[in-house]
Amino acid sequence: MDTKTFDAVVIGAGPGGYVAAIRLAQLGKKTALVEKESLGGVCLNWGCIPSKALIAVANLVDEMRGAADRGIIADQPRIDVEKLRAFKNEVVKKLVGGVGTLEKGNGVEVLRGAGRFVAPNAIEVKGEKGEWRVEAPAFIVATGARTIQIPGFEFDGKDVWSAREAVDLPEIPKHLVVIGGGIIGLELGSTYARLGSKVTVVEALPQLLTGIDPEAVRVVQKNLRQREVAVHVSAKAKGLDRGKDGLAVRIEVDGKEQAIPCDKVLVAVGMRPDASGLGLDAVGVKIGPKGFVEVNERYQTSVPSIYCVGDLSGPPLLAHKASKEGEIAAEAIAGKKSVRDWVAMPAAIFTEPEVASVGLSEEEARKAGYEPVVGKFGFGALGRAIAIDHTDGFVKVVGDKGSGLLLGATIVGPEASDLIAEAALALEMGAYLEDVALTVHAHPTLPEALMEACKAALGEAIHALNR
Amino acid sequence: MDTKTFDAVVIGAGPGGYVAAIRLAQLGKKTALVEKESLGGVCLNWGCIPSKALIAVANLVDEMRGAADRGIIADQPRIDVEKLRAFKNEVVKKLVGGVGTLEKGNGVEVLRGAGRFVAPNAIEVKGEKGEWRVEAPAFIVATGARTIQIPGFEFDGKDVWSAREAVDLPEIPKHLVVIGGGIIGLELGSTYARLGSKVTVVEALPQLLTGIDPEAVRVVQKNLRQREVAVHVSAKAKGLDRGKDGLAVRIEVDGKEQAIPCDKVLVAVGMRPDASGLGLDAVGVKIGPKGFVEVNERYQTSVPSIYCVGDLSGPPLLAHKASKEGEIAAEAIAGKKSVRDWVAMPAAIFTEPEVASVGLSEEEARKAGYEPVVGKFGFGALGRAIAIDHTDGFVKVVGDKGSGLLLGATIVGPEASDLIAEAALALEMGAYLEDVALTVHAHPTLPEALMEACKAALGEAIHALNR
Amino acid sequence: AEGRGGAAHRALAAPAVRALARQLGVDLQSVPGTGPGGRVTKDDVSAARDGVDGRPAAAARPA
Ligand SMILES: Cc1cc2nc3c(=O)[nH]c(=O)nc-3n(C[C@H](O)[C@H](O)[C@H](O)COP(=O)(O)OP(=O)(O)OC[C@H]3O[C@@H](n4cnc5c(N)ncnc54)[C@H](O)[C@@H]3O)c2cc1C
Ligand SMILES: Cc1cc2nc3c(=O)[nH]c(=O)nc-3n(C[C@H](O)[C@H](O)[C@H](O)COP(=O)(O)OP(=O)(O)OC[C@H]3O[C@@H](n4cnc5c(N)ncnc54)[C@H](O)[C@@H]3O)c2cc1C
Repeated sequence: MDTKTFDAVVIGAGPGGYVAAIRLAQLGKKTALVEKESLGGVCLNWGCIPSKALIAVANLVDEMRGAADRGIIADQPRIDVEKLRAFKNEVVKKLVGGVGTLEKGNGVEVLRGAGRFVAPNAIEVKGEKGEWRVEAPAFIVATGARTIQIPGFEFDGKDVWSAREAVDLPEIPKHLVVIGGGIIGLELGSTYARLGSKVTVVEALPQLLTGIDPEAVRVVQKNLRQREVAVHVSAKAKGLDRGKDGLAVRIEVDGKEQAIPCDKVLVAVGMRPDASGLGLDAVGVKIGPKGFVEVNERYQTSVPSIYCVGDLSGPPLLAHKASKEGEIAAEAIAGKKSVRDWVAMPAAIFTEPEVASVGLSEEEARKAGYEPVVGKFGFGALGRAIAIDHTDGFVKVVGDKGSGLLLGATIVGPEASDLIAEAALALEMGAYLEDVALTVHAHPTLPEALMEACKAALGEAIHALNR
Repeated sequence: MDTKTFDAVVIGAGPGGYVAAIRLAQLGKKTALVEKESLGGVCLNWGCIPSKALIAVANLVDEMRGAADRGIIADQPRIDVEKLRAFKNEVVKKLVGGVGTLEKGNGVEVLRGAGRFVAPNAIEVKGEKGEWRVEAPAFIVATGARTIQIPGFEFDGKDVWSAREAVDLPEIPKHLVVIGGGIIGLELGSTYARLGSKVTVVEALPQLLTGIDPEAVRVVQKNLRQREVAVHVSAKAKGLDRGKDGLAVRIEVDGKEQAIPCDKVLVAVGMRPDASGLGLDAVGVKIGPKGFVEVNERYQTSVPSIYCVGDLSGPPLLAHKASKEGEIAAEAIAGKKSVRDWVAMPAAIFTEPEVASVGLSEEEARKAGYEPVVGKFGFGALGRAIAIDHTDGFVKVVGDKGSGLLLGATIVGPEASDLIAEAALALEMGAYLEDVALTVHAHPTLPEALMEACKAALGEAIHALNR
Repeated sequence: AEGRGGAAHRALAAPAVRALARQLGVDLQSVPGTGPGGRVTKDDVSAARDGVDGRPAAAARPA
């Protein structure tokens, strides 16, 4: 087995690892990036990116269906599944290729194969094209998470899909049951609904999108209802019956069982960290009770030469969190004083309408010792939203009554995923409600709603009556 | 003639005036709002809002035409002009009604009629429903601007349209000649082109969208070329021939004349301030050489009881500038210490793709004594842009090399009008390039491009190679 | 949740200022903020560093 030596080695080429490798190389480190499947990880290959390509098409189909109200004459659209899949694959190919180009351009050596620690300063990489012992004074582990299975609904790629199959769009089922009303379940469920499936969502908890402002969730739920997606909350998925007429998902709600006939099941109940097969235990890396690797503020594990970032280092399981951590770990290895010090970690959910949030909710603010003041502004009163015919939703901001400090924002509505960026910057800058309220916002644009919500929190909304 | 007395009176109910009136009432002033036509002014009735309603439909039509590439099977869309106009009217009605409700809810008395100063503390209002003498210790004039006519192309509402007629969508001409390649000309010209007209743009200056970063303009120009809009720059519109087969616009380029046959002409060469019939001269209000009323930093004119805001108080002629000024003048009248102190006045252009800018350009920065450093990031390398299939354009930021201070941004590409808000906030907060670069941006979203452009300016782009 | 560390309100400082403070080994909590609303500026951090060891810090100053 050949031995290769680097200044730093990154294992896993998802948004945590591939970014870390680029940053290490930028900072002058001779870097290797080890990947056993495809560059880009979950995010580029079957997560963030392809799901959003499908969602954008579902959005367009939706707009086309409603186009007649705005004076556009056209047939009801239909889906060419092969072509849509080809488009999605093209998007993935472009971005995965881009990552390869970036690694190469920055001088990162990509090693294809599965990495496994044999010592704190050495891994073995086994790939189809070779096997190497790879030594370095510093490693970053970024091997991500895997989808959770539930008993009775084992993924078979045929009847029972994981997000991975669902994102690949094998077909548009007549009736799809989605187990799990979290982010991935609702993003994909509502996509299939718009592409033409009848969709039923089964959620164990009493609310969809747990953790998100219930008022925002209601806006999404109203939309699901309008497109006749059936939603069962506080519902337990008990088992799957395979009859000769098709499938039936047995669920239990309020102690009563019922069967939902369907032709496909998507299980999207979450992801869990994936440290298996890495040999981390053997070299002494501490793993927490939930399976996440324990790290300090520089993303260093209990073994000083080994860092860990991304889904494997703990929640939230988000691509931009992984990338940010990858940058910090890379900079720490390169001797910079970078640490985890962010104030704002935004989250975006690509349902219809989109939901995004950052910072503290009203309740979190209260718990943190603030006296929260809330300002809200509905898109129904916003010129731009009315002009583009997307008026469902609102911007809600939370501030501290005494100081006027901005503490957080929740946005549900058109382009919420983009609009949250301004709120995140405001939090990082230590902005007051007044700072956003006094900043001129171009007219007519959607971010005016954030400005108005801040004004509302101050009792000075212009385009809404202040009570 | 009845006399009415108020604490403050606003003349003109566009975005400058109607906002000023609301703010005055909020601050406890007994306020009247005088309007001779329709609440909302140019902006709501035939400017910002209805144009954006049409543009959103044109965008959708465009998306529908390209939908087949993404696996959507549908007919080529056609336009039902009556229905589209009805939708646009509905949008306007909703917002104009909203302004009425807001004025009423805040206790503002709306007086219908044309106002004219008879003394520094009194106007006469003549309307269909009555005539009043209206007295107050403070007035805000917000009567806006009117479209400029050019000789030989007098507006007749039939052959020669102003923006007002064009926005009303009387029909979709076979061939529309647009005189003026500025914001309004290109927004409306490209809208008609997407709705089905053959469009020719005639611009007197050597560049379209004068004042905008030429590199951004090239992106818009490429799009116009793709949809076969003919563009003549450095071209003088000499006259209009009315033959029995239709119209022909005579233009002169490089000393050579040519005739462009067409069936409608849209003249969009700009707006000029409109102080006529207000009696401002008579009471001693100073008006500058270009027709704009002279104001101080509180928007007070040379007559202390008379304030002036919006298009009439000077460029840029933008709705949000008018509203901001309305707020400042109202607060000044109410005894607050508000003054014009903004750092960032964003501008958004709703072409395809959109263009938006804020702060200093590279050249302006150099003139202002900075040593500018530029960072650029193309949407072609951004996951979200690729997923939604809108990859034309870029974000360009300008910073100060020595201090790293952010000085300005230009964005051309998807949702540019919304994305500029984060840059505007950054400027108001006195952000450094590093502040935006270090702020976590949700993935996959469009504002990541702003973050990457700031990283690029620092030589630390992740998703582009740093030269 | 992410946040400003609750009622033990942390110093208000933008990301670039925090990075500079780390670079110079200055504890932000001990720096009085002179920016709008009590925000800590780069100058504040540099001044705090000068106070510590008397050496002028190589900090960028806004124009
Ligand atoms: C359907 C779906 C949609 C999503 N949408 C979003 C979204 O819109 N926004 C968002 O922020 N997040 C989204 N996520 C979550 C996001 O994909 C993850 O948070 C992100 O991919 C985590 O990045 P990572 O770098 O930690 O690891 P991953 O992306 O999981 O990458 C890990 C990589 O490590 C490789 N690997 C594993 N073990 C080894 C080994 N031993 N040797 C070598 N290589 C190894 C794997 O092959 C993989 O390529 C979505 C997830 C899913 C499933
Ligand atoms: C087609 C078009 C598109 C545009 N798009 C945008 C855009 O997207 N974004 C943007 O920021 N700007 C846009 N603008 C510019 C924007 O409309 C103006 O900047 C804005 O309306 C100016 O507001 P204002 O309050 O100064 O006056 P106006 O909106 O012009 O309102 C003036 C009001 O005063 C009334 N008035 C006049 N004289 C009297 C009198 N003597 N007594 C009583 N009432 C009187 C008028 O009837 C009118 O209602 C656009 C303009 C046009 C034409």
